[in-house]
Amino acid sequence: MSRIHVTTSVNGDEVDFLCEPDETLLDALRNRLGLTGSKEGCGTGDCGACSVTLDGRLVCSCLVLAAEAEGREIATIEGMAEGEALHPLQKKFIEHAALQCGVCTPGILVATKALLEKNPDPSETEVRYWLAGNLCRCTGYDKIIRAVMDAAAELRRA
Amino acid sequence: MALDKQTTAKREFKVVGTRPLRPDGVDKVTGKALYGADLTAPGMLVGKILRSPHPHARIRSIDTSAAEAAPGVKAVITHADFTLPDDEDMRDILVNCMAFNKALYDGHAVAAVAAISEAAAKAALKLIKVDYEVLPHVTDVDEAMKPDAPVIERGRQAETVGEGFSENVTSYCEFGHGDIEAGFTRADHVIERSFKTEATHQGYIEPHACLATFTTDGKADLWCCTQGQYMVRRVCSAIMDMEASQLRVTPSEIGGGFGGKTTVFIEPVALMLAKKSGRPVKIVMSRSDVLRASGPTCSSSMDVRIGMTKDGRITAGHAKLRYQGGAFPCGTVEMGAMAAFAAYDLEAVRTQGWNAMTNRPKQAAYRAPGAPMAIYAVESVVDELCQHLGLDPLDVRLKNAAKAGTKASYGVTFTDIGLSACLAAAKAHPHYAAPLGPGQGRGVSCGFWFNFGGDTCVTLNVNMDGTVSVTEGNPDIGGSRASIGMMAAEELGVPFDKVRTQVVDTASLGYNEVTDGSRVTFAVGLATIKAAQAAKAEMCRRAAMIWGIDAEAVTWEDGCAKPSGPNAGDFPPMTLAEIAAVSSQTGGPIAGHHEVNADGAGVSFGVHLVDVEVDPETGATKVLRYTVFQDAGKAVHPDYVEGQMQGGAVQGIGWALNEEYIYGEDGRLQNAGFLDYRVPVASDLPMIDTVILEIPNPGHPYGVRGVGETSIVPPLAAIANAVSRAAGVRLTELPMSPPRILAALDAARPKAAAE
Amino acid sequence: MVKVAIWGSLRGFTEGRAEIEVEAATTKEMLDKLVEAYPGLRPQVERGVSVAIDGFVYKDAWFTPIRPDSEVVLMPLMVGG
Amino acid sequence: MRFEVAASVAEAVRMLAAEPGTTRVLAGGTDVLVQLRSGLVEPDLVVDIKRIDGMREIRAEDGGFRIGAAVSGAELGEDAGVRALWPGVVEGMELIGSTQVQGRATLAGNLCNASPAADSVPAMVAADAVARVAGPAGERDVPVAQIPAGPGKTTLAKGEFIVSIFLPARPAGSADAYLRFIPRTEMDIAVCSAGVSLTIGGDGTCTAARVALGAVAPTVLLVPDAAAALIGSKLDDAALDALAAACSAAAKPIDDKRGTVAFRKKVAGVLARRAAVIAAERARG
Repeated sequence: MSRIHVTTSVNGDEVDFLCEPDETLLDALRNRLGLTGSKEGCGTGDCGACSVTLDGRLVCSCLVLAAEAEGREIATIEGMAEGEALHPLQKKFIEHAALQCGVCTPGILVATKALLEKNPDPSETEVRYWLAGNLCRCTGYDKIIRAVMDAAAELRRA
Repeated sequence: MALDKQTTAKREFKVVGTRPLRPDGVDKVTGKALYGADLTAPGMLVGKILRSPHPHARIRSIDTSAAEAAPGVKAVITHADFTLPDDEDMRDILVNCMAFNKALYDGHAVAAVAAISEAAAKAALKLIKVDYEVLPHVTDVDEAMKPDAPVIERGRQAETVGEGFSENVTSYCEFGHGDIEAGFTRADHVIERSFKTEATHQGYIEPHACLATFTTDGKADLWCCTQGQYMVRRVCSAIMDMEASQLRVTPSEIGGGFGGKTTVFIEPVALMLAKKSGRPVKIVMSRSDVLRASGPTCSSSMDVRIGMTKDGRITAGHAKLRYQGGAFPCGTVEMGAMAAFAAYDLEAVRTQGWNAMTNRPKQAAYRAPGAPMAIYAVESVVDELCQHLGLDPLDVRLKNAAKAGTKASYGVTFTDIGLSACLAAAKAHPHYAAPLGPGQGRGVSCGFWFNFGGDTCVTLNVNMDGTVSVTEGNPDIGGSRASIGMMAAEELGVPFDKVRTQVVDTASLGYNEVTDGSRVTFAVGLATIKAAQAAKAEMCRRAAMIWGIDAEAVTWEDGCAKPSGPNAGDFPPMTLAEIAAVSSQTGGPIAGHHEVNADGAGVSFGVHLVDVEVDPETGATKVLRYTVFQDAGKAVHPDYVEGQMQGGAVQGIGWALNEEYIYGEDGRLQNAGFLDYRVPVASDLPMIDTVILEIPNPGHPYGVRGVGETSIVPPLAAIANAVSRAAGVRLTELPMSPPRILAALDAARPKAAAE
Repeated sequence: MVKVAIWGSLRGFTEGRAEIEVEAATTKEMLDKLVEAYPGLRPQVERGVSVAIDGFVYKDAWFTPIRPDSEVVLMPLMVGG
Repeated sequence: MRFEVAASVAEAVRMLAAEPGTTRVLAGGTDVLVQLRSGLVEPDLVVDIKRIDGMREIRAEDGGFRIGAAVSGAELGEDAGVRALWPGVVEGMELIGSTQVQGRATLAGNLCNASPAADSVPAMVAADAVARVAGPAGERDVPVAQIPAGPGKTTLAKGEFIVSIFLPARPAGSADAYLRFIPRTEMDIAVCSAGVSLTIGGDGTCTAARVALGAVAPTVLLVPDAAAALIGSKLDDAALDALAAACSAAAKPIDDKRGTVAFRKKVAGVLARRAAVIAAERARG
């Protein structure tokens, strides 16, 4: 298998890497670019821990080939805070104790940010259905939903 | 400290009971926190494990020559690379990590490779030739107990097991007191029912992962996600036949465990590959590996018989519990048998339990291991008796509730416990009075867990700038850095943000038991408080030196050393920071330590209340409203106590409704992925309301009880009772998946029409 | 003398007794005396037991003092999640 | 495995036809990547068709809509025109997987994966949708129902792939609906499902209907008896009961980890009935 040279944009930075033809975007992010914030919980698109956006669209990076990223724009959890300033969602997750072990948190934050960009005033039900593909085993989702609703309200005020 | 129990006197807290931001929060919301699979090492190889496709097969031979010769392959191992340890428990763990003479379940590891890439490792696995002689298998607990069942391993039966069982039955236990037959005679109504529950998995989102390095002089380093780095060191050093001091285990951040990371599955394999290849080796389990070959719960088959008088007094209870724990002996049914009737004050009670081996993965702990199934069965029968006799289910539970002075079915007399308080709170809660719509039902259930303490070792260093570093040895699985730091701040009288809590590797502290048994906030908290007390005593001594008075004449108050009274002298108080600043001049660094095998973990009770709606045409269940009542002793950080209550409740909801291990006729696991192993998703659930009760545990200086496990116990019966009331038919098998509910409804329909 | 409560399935090794009296001031002494008096209990004690004294559970703690009036209950070794 | 990006339909066909080994077309990839990673399929060549002109377009055509093979569920759901004309097809597509999967998964991919439980297919079959297939012999139009040949198998020949799905025009008073049964509220594969498309005349009589069931046979099942139960009726209880009975009778499911024969037969009828009621409400506006 000959490797493929991919040039792409990650969190606004142009990057390039060599990957195997059957390598996933998740593996390339983690192993080629050192961006280990995206996690693999299942590798089959069932848990959402690897969520990133690809040209602004929320996807599971485990279900994208790294080679497909050529010329695209990728955003990961590592690009969510601006320097030392956390995104309001990140702050609200800490304030509401919306994480226990924290391993699903990056994916949930990326997914939620995509939701609020599309729908700044979601209902609780809309948040729950949007996040149905992000499994959390620790919290029972309660505090996550509260954090999202509170962050959405704050973002609407801003 | 056996006879030196703590005071239960109410005390005012400054830090404990508040809700500060968790110290590891920023790392975890920015993706910086490093979990098991997130570390790499120069020259690292990829480790992969070959797993048996057969549920039960003799391994005639394994030919690894082609794999060894494949490009990029640096090491291939099988059982032949390991020596069986003498200790039986260690032997079982090793044989579970790498099959010896037989593959014992679908997914059992039989060989492993380390190669320079994922692709090379995968290709090499295909070149390993295993010659299997496939044997008859058994995966169901009742089948496995029959005398003619295929035997997993001979010679494992304890002397307690009677005649007439297969050798798969490894142990038998019995608890209770009183004359149950006399009790049943006194009852106005007796109900006996049989129940089955399927195995579930802890379902942590982070698969097991580790990175091992081994140097030629026999030192090794292991990075892994675990609930206990000291356990990993103890087990792996025994398996690798090395001295514990030569193996340093560093715990990564842990992406959930719930008991499933209290043992090892891949760590010895990675160590052996690293040793053989001379290179660092990383192994990360796939989700399918996790489900097939880590440690799910026991499945169970149970008979419960309970008698009750017309006015709701339970006259006798009898439970027979049969658990299968996979291909090795386990001691889980004992805990179920002890917990089954713990919520009740009974004159006559008997519980019997049998553990059996099957061709399934070796069970591991899962939140209150053994208790949820047993209590599900008991609480279902209690509910049915309430229905039959027209009694309020909370009134009946209040009437029979265990309380201080109750002799539990397992022989112990309870001290202060919070069950009645939980039941009364549930009774008074608006949820219990809320009206129900058509097709809806309300369920209640009690839950119980023992809680443990165990070996704990904490160091607390007072830094010269007046800050405090707490060094502890239990991975932070749900906010314990915060609660431990809060207890240190409370005891020292300093603000929480002056304390930083670190979870360290095995070289940095003495043995700490795994993060299990709801022990961390209790036991590590206790050791932290004692370490802080030692540091305070030292700081008082330093102040006394500075003031030129006796150390006994100095006390610690509000974060300061003060003369204990007018006779001691007239000196302005010295703050912790002031004493720390001159520590070098007054004798050197100031620290406190505490090492203990902690006892005094108070038992924990909870009560859950749930409303559901059942679709009579499809058998689908919707959870409408859920409220958890639980005694926390003292909630150190209420947010994370609520988090434990909510998370446990939702895991229990999954167990009750949709989660199950499904084995085919061929003995293979049919649903080894999150697609068909169905954990609850956000849209399945309502908010999970919580009511924390605080009945102080006399065994802890602040009254803390463990809260991590009890919350998974009541949901099974609470949901079953709600579904059974909504559907008008009693469900006795978990999970109550839609096909099961619909079948029960259809079976009941003609009967109902005929009546 | 302390009275030690034995769980049901061990009574086959204690001549049916649910409670055994032994002369012991610590948990270790108590376990040693039990095994001495009823050798059938040895396999279980070696596999591991917990001891509850006045409602608190002790695991592998040899020198926990026992008062003559203490409630002492033998329990299987337990693990948590 | 080789990975190639096709710039045109012709190039994609050439690549697929020239490869002697196993090939896979990559649109959304939500099934292909799962198969690839589990080792279920080891393709020699994967051809990405997303960069071919028109593949990600939805075009109005003859009063209906032509949907490019790489249009994702999320993009389809955002198209007000398709949603208004074929709400049932859109809701079927939108039920597939999570929000993340919706960002990638496609109608054509869902069809070619050839799962009997595919969520978009019963609605497409009820809609009498037509797949446009490109291949070495040029392009041909094939009714969607004829694409799957059995679980995991299609009728597509070597070098062929679907370039678009056509959802036809329909008369006034028409609508469709799709319902599936899953144990959870999201993220599951359908245990059984039903798509109903119907037209209601001015007097409230059903003048046309197509009813298709998922996950009750090796391929999606069109049930003419069920449609006949509706046509000519005013969708009263008797007609709906007959519809449900016809669906339960037509269903030939299996017992598996997701459901039982009895459950699937019964619930197929329940879902068809409920879907017909929804479709009728929509048709009546």
